[in-house]
Amino acid sequence: MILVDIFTMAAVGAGMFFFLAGTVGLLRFPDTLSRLHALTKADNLGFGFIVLGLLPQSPDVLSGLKLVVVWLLVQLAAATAGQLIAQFVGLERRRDPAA
Amino acid sequence: MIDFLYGAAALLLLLTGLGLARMMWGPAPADRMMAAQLLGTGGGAIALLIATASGITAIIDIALVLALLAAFAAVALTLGEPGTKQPDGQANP
Amino acid sequence: MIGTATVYGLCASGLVAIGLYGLVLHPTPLRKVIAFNLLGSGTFVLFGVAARRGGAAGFLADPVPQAMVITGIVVAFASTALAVALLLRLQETGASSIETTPPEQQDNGAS
Amino acid sequence: MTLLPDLALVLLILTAAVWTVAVRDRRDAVIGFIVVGLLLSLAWVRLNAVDVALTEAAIGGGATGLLLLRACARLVPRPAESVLPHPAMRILTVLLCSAIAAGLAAIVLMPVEPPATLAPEAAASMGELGLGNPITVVLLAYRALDTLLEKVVLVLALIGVWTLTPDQFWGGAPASLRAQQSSGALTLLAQVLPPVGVVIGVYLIWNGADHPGGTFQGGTVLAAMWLLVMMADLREPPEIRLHSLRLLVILGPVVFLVAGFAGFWIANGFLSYPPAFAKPIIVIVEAALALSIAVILGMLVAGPAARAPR
Amino acid sequence: MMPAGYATSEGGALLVIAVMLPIVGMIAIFALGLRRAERIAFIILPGGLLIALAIAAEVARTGAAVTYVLGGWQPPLGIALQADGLSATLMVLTALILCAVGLFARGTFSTPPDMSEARRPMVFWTLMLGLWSALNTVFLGQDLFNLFVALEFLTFSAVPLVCLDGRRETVQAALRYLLFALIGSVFYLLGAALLYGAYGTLDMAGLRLQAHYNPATSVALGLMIVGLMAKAALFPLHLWLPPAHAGAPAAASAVLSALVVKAPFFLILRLWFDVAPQPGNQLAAQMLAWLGIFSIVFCSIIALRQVRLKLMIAYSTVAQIGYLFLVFPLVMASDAPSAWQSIGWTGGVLQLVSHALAKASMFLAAGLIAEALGHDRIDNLNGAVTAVPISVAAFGLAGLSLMGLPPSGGFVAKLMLLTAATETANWWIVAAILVGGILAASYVFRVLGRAMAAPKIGFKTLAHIPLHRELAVLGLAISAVVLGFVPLQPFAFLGIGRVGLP
Repeated sequence: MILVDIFTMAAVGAGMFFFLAGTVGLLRFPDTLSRLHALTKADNLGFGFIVLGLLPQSPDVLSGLKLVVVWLLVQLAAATAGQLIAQFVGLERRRDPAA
Repeated sequence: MIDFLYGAAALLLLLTGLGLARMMWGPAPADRMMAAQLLGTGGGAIALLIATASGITAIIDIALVLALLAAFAAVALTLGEPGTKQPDGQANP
Repeated sequence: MIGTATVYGLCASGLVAIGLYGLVLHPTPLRKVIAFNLLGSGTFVLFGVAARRGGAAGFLADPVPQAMVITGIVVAFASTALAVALLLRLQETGASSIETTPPEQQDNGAS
Repeated sequence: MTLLPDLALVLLILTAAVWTVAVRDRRDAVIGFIVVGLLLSLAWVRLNAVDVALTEAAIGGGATGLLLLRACARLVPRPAESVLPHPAMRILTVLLCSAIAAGLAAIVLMPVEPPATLAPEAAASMGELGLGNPITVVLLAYRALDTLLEKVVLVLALIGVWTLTPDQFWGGAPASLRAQQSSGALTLLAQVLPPVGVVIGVYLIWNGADHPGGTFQGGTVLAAMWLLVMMADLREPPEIRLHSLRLLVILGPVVFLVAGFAGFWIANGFLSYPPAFAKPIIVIVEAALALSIAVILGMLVAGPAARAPR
Repeated sequence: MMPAGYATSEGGALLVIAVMLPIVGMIAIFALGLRRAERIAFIILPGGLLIALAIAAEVARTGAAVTYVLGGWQPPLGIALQADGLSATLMVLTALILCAVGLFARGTFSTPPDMSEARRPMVFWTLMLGLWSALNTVFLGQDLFNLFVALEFLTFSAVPLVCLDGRRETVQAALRYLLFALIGSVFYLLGAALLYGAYGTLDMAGLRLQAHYNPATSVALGLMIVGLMAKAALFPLHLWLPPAHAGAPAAASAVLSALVVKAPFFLILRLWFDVAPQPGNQLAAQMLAWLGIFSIVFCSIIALRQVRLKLMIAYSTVAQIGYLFLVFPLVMASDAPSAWQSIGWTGGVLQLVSHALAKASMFLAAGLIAEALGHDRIDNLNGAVTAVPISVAAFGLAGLSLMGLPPSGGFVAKLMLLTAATETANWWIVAAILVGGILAASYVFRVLGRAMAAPKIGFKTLAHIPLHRELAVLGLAISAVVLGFVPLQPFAFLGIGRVGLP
């Protein structure tokens, strides 16, 4: 039981670390695309670790299953959103090269 | 354990909250949208942490919906923009 | 003793003030619609505060105001959709509208 | 101590709200509004209102954001925004808003003891219906009239939006929701996500009888999936004259009305359910309502017809 | 929690039908409308009128309010509908005006033969029926949140009617109307949230038993009344009304001006007399009356200066709404045994009813004049009397009510208000009623003078107006006149089912 809790703490802690990294990247990186890159990566890993940490704590199979689905959906969303935002940045640049 | 999870949720809220600074600074709409994106995933994670901590499994459903719609705003951002070809084929001034 | 509900009650008051400010002062309709939604959210949170305080009989929060909020959110969305359709149409009708009757000469300013 | 996270969340919400109102660009304001919506759904979790949090997550993050961003994209000229009104007017408004906020805050700070609530009454009658989610019971039994009228309001909103169709286009299809350039990522998303989304939507509707969730949350998720497919250009918005579309729009209200009137014969009056069949009737009504909500929300976002019928 | 004690009474099901019948018609038109919109509407219209009359008869027969408890769930958890004398009167009024307007609109919103469905008929008839159901719900609702939904229902039916013809000004007017209505709704809802937080009920009867003066109650009622004032277009929140009511097609303008703005006023009445702790706040009553006085004087003057007939009538609506708000101090100061037996109350209700009839008739008459002449510029109305004599006559008869000249309902109403104001020494109100009458006479006679003048050379009528349309207009005007023959005293019927009466 204690072992499980330690695992959860470690994984959630790792997740928090990646979220921290993502936020720092979002705030500190100099241009939009690198910020985007940092954010997507860190976000994904952070979310993944948190889900991983919470899985052993889930009270029933359905909840665990939902956790996994949430994680998959976040993966998909992050990948798509990352691409769309990157595309959008390119589009804005083309329209207004000064920006 | 429960305190740890609540604490993690609070910390995560703070982190994503810091991301709001990017929403305000911008400068590009994409930057602002990223902050919203971070909040979508961060919010989902917070919901999961609270769900586990409180034992109210229904809160997972909120994370489910947030994750499902996480890409929505980003998709909507790329909807027909002024200055480009509009869906109906008429160029806007 | 300030409880969780009270904190969100103050949040509701703030949202109402911010939304009302935007609704009154923004000149463009879209911004008014956004501000209206903030104002509405503040109102709903106020119901939420009543719900949270009224948690009893095995419910963590009083279900009646929660149901009212859900109804309110639906109505607010419908209002937003109608307002957005109107403001887009207003743009389309610009100067080139085909008028079936003589133009009204009275036009009391822009909305 | 335990209030700190709540205070932080409230601070974030108010900051984002102030920024939303203050920012110059209208699209930035919409992004700010979406952020407020996401934060609010967390606030609803803290208020122990999971059903509302689900609604806010689906509407704030999904439908309203999409509606407003689409409006931004279609509003062609970007006039100089935030033309500030006369300073006197601004001061007056600030005073008015502060007064109202102060009044509300003062009332919030003086809660009544014991708290006013209908929870015991709601709990007392729940057993008769066999449903586990009190909010669904309030929405579909105790206050079914409100819910029925609200669905009629949705139909009216759709008629209102359609009213804005230019006469020559009446019966045609709304403008396409297509993104400005096709993208593999979007197409992939629109192919992968909807099946999952439909399952989640149906789950929310079905689950709503006993657990948080329900018609509106599920319907909104379904609508979001439909809109995603339209945005990825895999489907066009349907023509508004279509019989099937019209029937789907009214399906929910009609089933609700039929169930309501049936109460005259099978129970004790309008919108009352016989205890033995209450749950199946409510689930059927919810399913029909959710389908109609999905179609109405989708069409509300799509807007009035912009093409002549084919 | 004090039990409010509603019990479904005999004939209570009529209330449900009064609310649901128009919805059924609306849905039917929406789904299978195509070519049948008008036919469906003409089944629902007489049906609804019969139901309203049956409810009124039931109220009169039993001498008590007719009640229906929905689903058997007792308020405040559930929702009850209740028709007392006042609601029954207003329901009959609504049904009469809608039937007249339906008759007026018959043929004008029909689908052209070469189309399977046209926009205007579909939208017009569905919204009209929606409006009817919404009004009935407002008149019958006993729960403040149910009434919020009813108000939104009303807004969503009314706003699209304003921009039915799609011109830029009308879209703009509709948008502004919507924004005002939404602000009003949010204020109302804020008040409801506070009341729920304070008392745990939104049922009016329950609130009446519990409500006492405290900050929450005062702020809540203040917010709700301000919100409703915006919807009722009381000065200075009236700016949305004139362009909206003038821009709508005549048939819609008639309903908007005659009925839709009365719904929020009705709710203010109910909040004031049925929810607020008694006796009401003297200062608030005076403030409402003062806003009413400003409405009467300012908007009558603006009406006088209008160039277009419909805008003039719309400003006149704002002025006439002002009279309604005079009721509050008059009733409070009266020494009648209960509010419902005071002459101020009766005068206010009569003003509401007679203005509804007169204004509906006026807008419809203006619509016919505009159709016949092709415009509605007041200075060019010469010859209207030869083109549409019945409409001009109806306009004149309806004008009597606005001016407060005998014989007309408006005359009796204003005389009652005047009497009440004199009795209670509210001299500013006396002055406002007199000045308002003179101003109304000026703007009505200005139009009549033009319309009666000899046509210019080369004058020709643009459209032939079928007789049934003119008769519908005249019928409304005559009803407004007939109201002038009621006795000058409080009616027992209006007091049926009100609190504080046996």
